[in-house]
Amino acid sequence: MSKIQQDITQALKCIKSGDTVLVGGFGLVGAPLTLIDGLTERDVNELTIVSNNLGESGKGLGILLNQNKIKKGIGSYFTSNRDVGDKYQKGEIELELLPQGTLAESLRAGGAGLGGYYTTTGVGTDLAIGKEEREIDGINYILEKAIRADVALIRAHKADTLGNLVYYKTARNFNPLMATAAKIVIVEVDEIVEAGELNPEEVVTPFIYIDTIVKAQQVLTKEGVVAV
Amino acid sequence: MSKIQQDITQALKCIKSGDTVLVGGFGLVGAPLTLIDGLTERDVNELTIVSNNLGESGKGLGILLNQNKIKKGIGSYFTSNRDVGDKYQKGEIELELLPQGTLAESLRAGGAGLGGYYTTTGVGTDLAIGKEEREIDGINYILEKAIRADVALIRAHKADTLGNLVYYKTARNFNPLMATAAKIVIVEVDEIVEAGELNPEEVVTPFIYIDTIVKAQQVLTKEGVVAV
Amino acid sequence: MTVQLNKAEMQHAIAARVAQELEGPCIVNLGIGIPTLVAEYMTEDNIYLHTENGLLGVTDVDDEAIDPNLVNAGKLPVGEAVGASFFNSSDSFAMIRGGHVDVAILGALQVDETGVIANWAVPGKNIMGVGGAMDLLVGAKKVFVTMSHTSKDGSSKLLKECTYPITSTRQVDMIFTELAVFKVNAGQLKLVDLMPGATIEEVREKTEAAFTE
Amino acid sequence: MTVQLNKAEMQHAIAARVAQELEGPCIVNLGIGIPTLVAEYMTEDNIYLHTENGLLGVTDVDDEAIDPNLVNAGKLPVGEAVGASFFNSSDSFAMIRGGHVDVAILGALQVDETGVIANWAVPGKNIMGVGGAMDLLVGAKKVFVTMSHTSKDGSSKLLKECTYPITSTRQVDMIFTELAVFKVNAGQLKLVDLMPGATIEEVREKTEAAFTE
Repeated sequence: MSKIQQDITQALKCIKSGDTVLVGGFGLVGAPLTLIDGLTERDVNELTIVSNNLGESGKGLGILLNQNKIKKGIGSYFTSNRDVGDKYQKGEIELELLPQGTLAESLRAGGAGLGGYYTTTGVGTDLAIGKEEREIDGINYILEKAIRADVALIRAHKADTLGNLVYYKTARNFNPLMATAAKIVIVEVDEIVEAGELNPEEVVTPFIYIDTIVKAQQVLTKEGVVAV
Repeated sequence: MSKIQQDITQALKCIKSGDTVLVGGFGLVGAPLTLIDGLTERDVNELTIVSNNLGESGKGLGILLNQNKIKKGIGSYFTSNRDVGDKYQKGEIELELLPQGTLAESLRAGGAGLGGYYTTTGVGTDLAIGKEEREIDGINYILEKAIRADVALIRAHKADTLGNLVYYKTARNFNPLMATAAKIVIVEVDEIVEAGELNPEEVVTPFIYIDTIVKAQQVLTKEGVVAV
Repeated sequence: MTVQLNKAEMQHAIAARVAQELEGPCIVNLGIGIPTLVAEYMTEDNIYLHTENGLLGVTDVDDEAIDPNLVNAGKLPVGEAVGASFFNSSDSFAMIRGGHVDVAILGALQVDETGVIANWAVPGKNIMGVGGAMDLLVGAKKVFVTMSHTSKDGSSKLLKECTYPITSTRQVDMIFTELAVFKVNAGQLKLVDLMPGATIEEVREKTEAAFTE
Repeated sequence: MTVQLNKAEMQHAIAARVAQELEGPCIVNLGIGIPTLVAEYMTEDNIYLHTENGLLGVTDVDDEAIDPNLVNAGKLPVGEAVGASFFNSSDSFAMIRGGHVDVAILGALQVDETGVIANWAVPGKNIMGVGGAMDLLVGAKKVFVTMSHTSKDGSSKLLKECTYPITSTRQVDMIFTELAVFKVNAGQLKLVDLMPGATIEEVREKTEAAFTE
């Protein structure tokens, strides 16, 4: 059965209310814009969204936020969307703020079957409150837990028909990590090539991680997001 | 100052008695054969060697073993060299046996500045004796500590003059991990190319990790190890 | 009277039987020994083989195409499939522990009657190698075990309790020997198939572990 | 009388002064704001810039070459150097936390007299973003801080104690303002340079933190 899906709504059908969803990207760079757009059209709510940012005001995940579909956001930099702060003040959204490296590492740990890890990042700060502190070989660490999710929405540059992925420049960011840490992984790509066209040495995400492939219908350009 | 070093002895000068040394490779595949050979000629002892195997009897790290230069071995599969067992029985070497995935993950954790991590591997077995067990979200894990070293000896396929590396097929194995987890990293390669010749998307080990580059003088072929 | 198979024939018979249980699409990791032979009997073309030393998409290789730097976890020469990929050891074991490998097929020294196996150490001998066995046992979605039914001295390898150090507390899913096939359900062995030439009496006689029929 | 610089000129003066402290070969990570300007004043050609969103070898980019998918941590368009490499976010922060980045140049809201900084949150405002600041502080071999010497209301940003939440317990190595340059030695600030036009009296007056001269 082919992993390639033409219909975005169909591709996103697996997402249910209450799900935890990983969303790739650093701001708009490397964000699965087509899939995010599709998600705003689905009638699901109480979502936990794990993403570095929650979009910008009224854009991308920002639309989902304004639709009140997000119960909780887990990320490192919500500042890029002022609506997040407003909703938080009103008690309309829970937020879990993590250092960017911890967000990335927790996703990797989730994908790698680890329970958690001891990191130096955040020790002695307000973000360590409630987290176990521990000295190992004379250095202080805090315990951070792995992140795992129901669904991941990611973006890559090319997929082969099996689902092997390569990325493009700094649009790589969180995407390869999120590909490993969810039960179902949906990728949006610029181009789909035949199996065998990607060099086995250069594949960044092996096909083992990918369930569904869609062609991107929205692309980030110098002029902003445009439909293709 | 160029990282390229013609003289193997000079490249290995940084290794001192008592050092912990990471040695790449899975058996002979991806092992830094030239550097290992050079190490057997250095007058250092009391070494802790971290490597999946300790060579084969009388070959590679097996020579170092027979020279009584190894105080302790950390690895996952010493069975490939029967001399290791003999020395262990006589109390002439300490051994720390780790599951292969734990060995790899501990090296990654070392390179990534983590103190340790909770893994499911080994829970309830003899290899978990003395290790902290902990339940996280209903799953039992054991705590494994990061591995860091003084020096890493690794093998790659190509280096550019800056030290960016790409690998060759299954000769990749532990090498990219060990590149991150030692204070000084020496790489042996088949080919040195100009900076700019490796595609930035395909670099596996960024040059940030590499201190010294040498050309391989011993290569694994179908006919065994041959000098080039 | 049972036709007596030699050791190699027995191993091939087991491997062929295991292959029948593999249904694509799936990702399979093959251990050293009998498991490696399973590849010869797989018929579906959407079964991909993973080897923990860093390759997804393992295939057979012709003698003239052997590359000393392209090997499986048993250090035997292999080839690469269309759509293969190479990765480092931590990424490879992340796949395994993270639950991304569907089936691991492993050899065993002993299996107990709950499906727990011992396959990495023998008491009294130096404990010298574990490799990827413990990782595969905790991580693979399903674990199939292949082994000869009895030891050289004729004693059962399916025991009430393992006398060798266990590899994981995880119970395997199926056990394949030259005599029988067992499924493990809720910590109990169930005989699901007799191998050609084997009788239920012989299986009963050579199996110390309790099992249902 | 001191020549009054406008804000942009002040920022450039600070950036230029920081650049003097960078000696190659080294790997430098530049934060948002004044730190980004440091790149314009680096003279050595073996200083490589790391950006935590996944690129080693950041360069300037001409307007016509701007690629929307090639940006720095401030989401500004950048170029790639000869010998650059791209990697994912966990590999990028592994470099940082693992001690493989030589210098991080960061902005700060406050610095205390031991060299501890606050640069990610303001009490009473929503705590909404931390980004890579905490990772860089624990991981970089050296941390340089750039900031204006005083707040808009004229109060010192070099304080006895930070009133904002700290970013790390780690003490930074150097502090650069439009008035002065401080080194941090064993938890004590030492004035090592006056910026052009600044007087020691002015620095004393505008610095709440204790420092040696």
